[in-house]
Amino acid sequence: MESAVRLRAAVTLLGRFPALAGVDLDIIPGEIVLFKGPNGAGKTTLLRLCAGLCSLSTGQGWVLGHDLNSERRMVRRRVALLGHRTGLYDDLTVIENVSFWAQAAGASSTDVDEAMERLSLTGRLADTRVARLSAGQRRRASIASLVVRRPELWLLDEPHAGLDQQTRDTVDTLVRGAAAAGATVVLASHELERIAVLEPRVVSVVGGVVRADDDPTDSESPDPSSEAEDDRRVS
Amino acid sequence: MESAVRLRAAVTLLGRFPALAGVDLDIIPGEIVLFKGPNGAGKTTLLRLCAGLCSLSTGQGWVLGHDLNSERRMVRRRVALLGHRTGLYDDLTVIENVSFWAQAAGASSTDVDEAMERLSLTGRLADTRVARLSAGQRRRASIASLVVRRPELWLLDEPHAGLDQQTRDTVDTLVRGAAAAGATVVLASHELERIAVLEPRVVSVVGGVVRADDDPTDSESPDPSSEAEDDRRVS
Amino acid sequence: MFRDVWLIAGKDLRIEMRSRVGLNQIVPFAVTVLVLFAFALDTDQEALRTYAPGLFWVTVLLAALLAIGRSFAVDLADGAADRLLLSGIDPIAVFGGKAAAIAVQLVVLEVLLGAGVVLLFDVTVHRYGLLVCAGLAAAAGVATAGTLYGALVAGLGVRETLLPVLLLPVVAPVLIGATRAFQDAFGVAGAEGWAWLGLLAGFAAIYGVFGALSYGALLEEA
Amino acid sequence: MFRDVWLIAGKDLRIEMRSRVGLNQIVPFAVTVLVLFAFALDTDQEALRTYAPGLFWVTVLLAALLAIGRSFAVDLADGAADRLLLSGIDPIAVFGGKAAAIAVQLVVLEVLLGAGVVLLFDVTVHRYGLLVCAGLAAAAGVATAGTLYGALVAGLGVRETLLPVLLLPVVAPVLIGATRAFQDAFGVAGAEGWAWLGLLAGFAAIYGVFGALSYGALLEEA
Amino acid sequence: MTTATTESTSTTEGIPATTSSKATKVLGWLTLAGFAVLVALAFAWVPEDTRITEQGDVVGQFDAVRLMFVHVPSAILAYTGFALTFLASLAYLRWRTDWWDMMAHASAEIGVLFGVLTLVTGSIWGRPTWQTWWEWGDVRLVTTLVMVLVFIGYLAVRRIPADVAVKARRSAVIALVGAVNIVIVNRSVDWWENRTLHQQSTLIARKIRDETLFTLSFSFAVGMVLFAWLLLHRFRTAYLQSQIEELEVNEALAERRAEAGISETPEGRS
Ligand code: HEM
Ligand SMILES: Nc1ncnc2c1ncn2[C@@H]1O[C@H](COP(=O)(O)OP(=O)(O)OP(=O)(O)O)[C@@H](O)[C@H]1O
Ligand SMILES: Nc1ncnc2c1ncn2[C@@H]1O[C@H](COP(=O)(O)OP(=O)(O)OP(=O)(O)O)[C@@H](O)[C@H]1O
Ligand SMILES: [Mg+2]
Ligand SMILES: [Mg+2]
Repeated sequence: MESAVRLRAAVTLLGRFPALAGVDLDIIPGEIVLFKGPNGAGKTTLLRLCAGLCSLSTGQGWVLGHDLNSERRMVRRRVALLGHRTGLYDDLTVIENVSFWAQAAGASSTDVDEAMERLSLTGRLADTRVARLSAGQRRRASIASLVVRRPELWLLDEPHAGLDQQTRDTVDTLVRGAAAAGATVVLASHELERIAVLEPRVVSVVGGVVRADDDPTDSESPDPSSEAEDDRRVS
Repeated sequence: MESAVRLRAAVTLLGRFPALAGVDLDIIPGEIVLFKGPNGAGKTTLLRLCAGLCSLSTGQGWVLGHDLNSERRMVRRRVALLGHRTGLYDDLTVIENVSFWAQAAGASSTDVDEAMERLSLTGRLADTRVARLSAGQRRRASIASLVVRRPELWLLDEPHAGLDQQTRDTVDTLVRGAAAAGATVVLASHELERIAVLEPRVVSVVGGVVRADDDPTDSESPDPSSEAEDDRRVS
Repeated sequence: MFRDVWLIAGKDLRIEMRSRVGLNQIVPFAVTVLVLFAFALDTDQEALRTYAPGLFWVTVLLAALLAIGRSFAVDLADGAADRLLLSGIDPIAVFGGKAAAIAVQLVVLEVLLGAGVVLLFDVTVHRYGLLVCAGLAAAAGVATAGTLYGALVAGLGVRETLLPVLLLPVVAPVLIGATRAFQDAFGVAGAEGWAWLGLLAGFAAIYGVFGALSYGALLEEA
Repeated sequence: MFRDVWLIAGKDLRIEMRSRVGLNQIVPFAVTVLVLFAFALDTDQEALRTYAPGLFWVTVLLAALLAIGRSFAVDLADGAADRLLLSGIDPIAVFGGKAAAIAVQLVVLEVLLGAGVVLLFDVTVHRYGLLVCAGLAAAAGVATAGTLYGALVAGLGVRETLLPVLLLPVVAPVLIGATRAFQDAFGVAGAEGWAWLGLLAGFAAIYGVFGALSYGALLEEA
Repeated sequence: MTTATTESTSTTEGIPATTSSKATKVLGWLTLAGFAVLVALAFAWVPEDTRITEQGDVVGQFDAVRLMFVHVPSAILAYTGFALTFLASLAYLRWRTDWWDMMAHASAEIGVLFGVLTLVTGSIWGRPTWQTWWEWGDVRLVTTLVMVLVFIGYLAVRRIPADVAVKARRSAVIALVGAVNIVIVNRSVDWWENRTLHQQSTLIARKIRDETLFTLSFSFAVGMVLFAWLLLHRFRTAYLQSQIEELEVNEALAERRAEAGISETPEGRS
């Protein structure tokens, strides 16, 4: 069966720094995968690469069958990325934001209602401008505007960050549901205990390369993370 | 003994929304206190109020003995707030940022070195512009530039968010050390399991009011959080 | 495709209406600049009347810079630009939508500022048709070129200051053409207004086509 | 206290040097605006020479808007403004530091732009002393008033567009005074240059004192 | 223009320490010799520009006319630089190779250099002949200035620290738009005949003396050699720089991979 993500010696330079230093990775459709690793290991860059937002400096890659060197535009249409930033417009209300991204993705207004419902963005919150939300509410609105996309590959960068207990559970349900429906879910997170309940396949990212691993709650490489990082120099 | 924080019927309006709807709270010096509660409950606002960055609309409050209605400038000098935003200058390097905030707080250059060391911001990272950091590295730089202040009251809003396992432990050590040295530490967080190891006194914040509570891992108020919030109406 | 143009334009215009930047701030800015000119040039009414078309258009251009800057700033503020890339909307539609929203704002500005010029500088309009056509064509030209250049500098971290540097020399022909056309329309100089209008329309058409075609290549980020 | 002024000014100037916004962008912007004026006014060399002082100062003001906007934008970008409040630095020192950094940038701009005007508009300088004093005093005035108004609009979410609206009317006296002083220095009009210089110095002094005194109250945010 | 080379080439082994080669040395000497001959021709051979009017007054540009041999070739070389930038940018957008990107950058820099030289020599020339350094009503002058400004903007974009590919793509689009100016500048004197003090195309109309024409043609030739010399050096500078960068990236990557191999041992325990 075709891989959902397939990377071969993938190198990504941010500026002149090798954020990814030769990644080999295969993710099969329907999997739940966790990227774990120290700060600056390259998890975010790896997710953005899979979303077609970073380019390959050298190496090869395919996402959902599209070549990352030549068909990034196709890749972008079929994935959903929850990044560190929320992708919302401050001056629009929550419902306006979610509707905008839903329409952009061709989703219907019932999808919008459903997504808002699931992330408890009902009542007063729906008509509040995003600029007036708390950090966690904002994050919730961001997730809602992604959920409407129904993508084949979910790329979630620290999906639980800032969310309250109830919404954490909602996110877990969403992830399980997506995987059950055949979509692939890739997460990056530091909240290992929390993620463990999703029983993901764990991939360790350290210093720009990946290494398969099994126990999700296992702490990171014993040598201080900063050492691993220092090996890559700005060239 | 004088309270580190003492609020009486404190109300804070953000725009016309009562983010705090009558808070009564006492925190004694040397305590470690955790604010927990659903998104939008008012935790961040409460921390900012204690830092002298929000004003009291009605009610009274004292922080470190200074009146929040008339002596906020005094309060601000004596507290340190780690907010959702990092307070760093993108175009300066990590060391330049930390040094700037250290000098602004009157700290010495050995303090700077020590803080950088503690948060493993050594080597290449120290001379990297903040704009080029990963999310967690950036957060670490932000913490380093706070640590140099040696304040009497620490206000930490989701201090573990985005940090890797090693830095999480560092933060815990910092918090314990500060408390042991007589400073007061107030945290807001959703990572209850993680915070539990600090054995804080738990204060539940729901719908803009606080309620004392004991078990830090206990999940939030049984009634859905959104209901509790709905009590606050835009005035 | 048209649906998407409309979606983007609607979003941008709604944000502008919501934040009221246009009406509450860009227009007063434009009026202030006009008044400053009047001060700085320190001339009699007659001279001001002669210079009115030029000053009007320099002012419109400066205000346009603000509008264009804002249009891209809202996308970049919290990562919405990345999401637009991921949304699958055709880049041509994004270009069209943003340019349309900017053009609408410029036309509103021109109407208000035009009224201001007529009142303050005491000019009389001789050819309404020319005035209206030149105003629309110039707005379209500035909006299309502005959208192209706005995207060019977006996300480079220095947007606010780089945009003017790049855009102003490029829209110089619009400034000249529109000034001449207005001089004719106001009857202050016998320039061949309709010929200049041709220049304006050509400019808008060229930048419209070129922008639409190259926008995809531009957005294919990183 | 002086240490803190220096700390803040040093930080702002270092950021500007780092991002190279000033030299690479604000200066070309200023030159471009001059060129546009020359286009728009469409006059002979003689008229331009007469208007050179006014155009110079309108251009400096527009470039100053950019510099002031940036100075506050870097503080607001990621919450550094809050930290400044919490740092315990005297607001007077913050005001002084930011104003000093902006003034330095303006002086550099004036020198470069002045050279441009002398070359492009073919003016000759008659009174160097007056020119230099007026340039410095005007820079100080714009920087102090600009810092005050920059702080006023900072964090209101629409900084880019609100600042011009508020600041331009306020600095109109500087524009007039500096223009007159330069007219005298260039010998294009027999204005009483030194009297106008007094106005400029007075303006700078008043805004300096007023700004320093009210800055604390301004910053004592919500 | 070459400062970057001197600092970086000396430090990295395996990369030539200079951007010169036999060909460029020949070009360099040719330029120098050509320039010497040009100076001789311009001052010794070409007569002063003097004409006697019907009233018997002596008019003309006198010695100032000799500025032509710098001014006109500069303008042509500026055109050449920008045209080359245009072509290289098109090629970059088509094939996306660094080679074309470097070529675009190199020629744009040289174009700006000569563009500024055109402006400066023109101004100096204008002083004695038109009694002014600059004339705003003159379309040729103003369009030239706009053209140079557009490409200064282009260079400003190139200097922003940003992703290489993003920058290359964006500056290529700017160059495509900017190159239109060449046509505008060149045609300006015809389109706006009555709005210019500046010469129309005198060369084509053959309104000048033979000595002058020959010297002018010779100055073009010298200019072209100089242009080629500059371009080769500038391009090689860029190329060497990219090579150094590549070496450094490879080094960083190699170290990184080696380290990843080592760090597997302790991790293997768990
Ligand atoms: C700053 C002022 C000036 C600028 C920017 C300028 C610019 C140019 C440019 C761009 C060209 C190339 C035109 C083309 O072939 O497309 C040119 C050619 C030329 N310029 Fe100037 N020029 C200036 C002043 C002068 C002055 C003062 C003179 C002499 C009185 C002069 C005489 C010429 C001549 C003779 C040519 C060759 C024209 C031809 O045969 O096409 N220029 N100039
Ligand atoms: N600028 C604002 N204007 C109006 N209301 C606001 C503003 N900022 C926040 N609020 C509202 O105030 C309430 C409290 O916000 P606060 O940021 O304190 O919540 P929080 O407990 O920190 O939440 P989270 O866990 O999501 O960080 C929220 O309901 C929010 O909608
Ligand atoms: N714009 C940039 N320019 C240069 N280097 C960068 C840039 N952005 C990130 N980096 C570097 O690339 C490396 C990988 O960053 P990335 O954001 O992918 O890390 P991460 O694993 O997501 O870390 P975190 O857990 O902190 O989010 C980091 O070492 C960082 O310093
Ligand atoms: Mg990350
Ligand atoms: Mg919060």
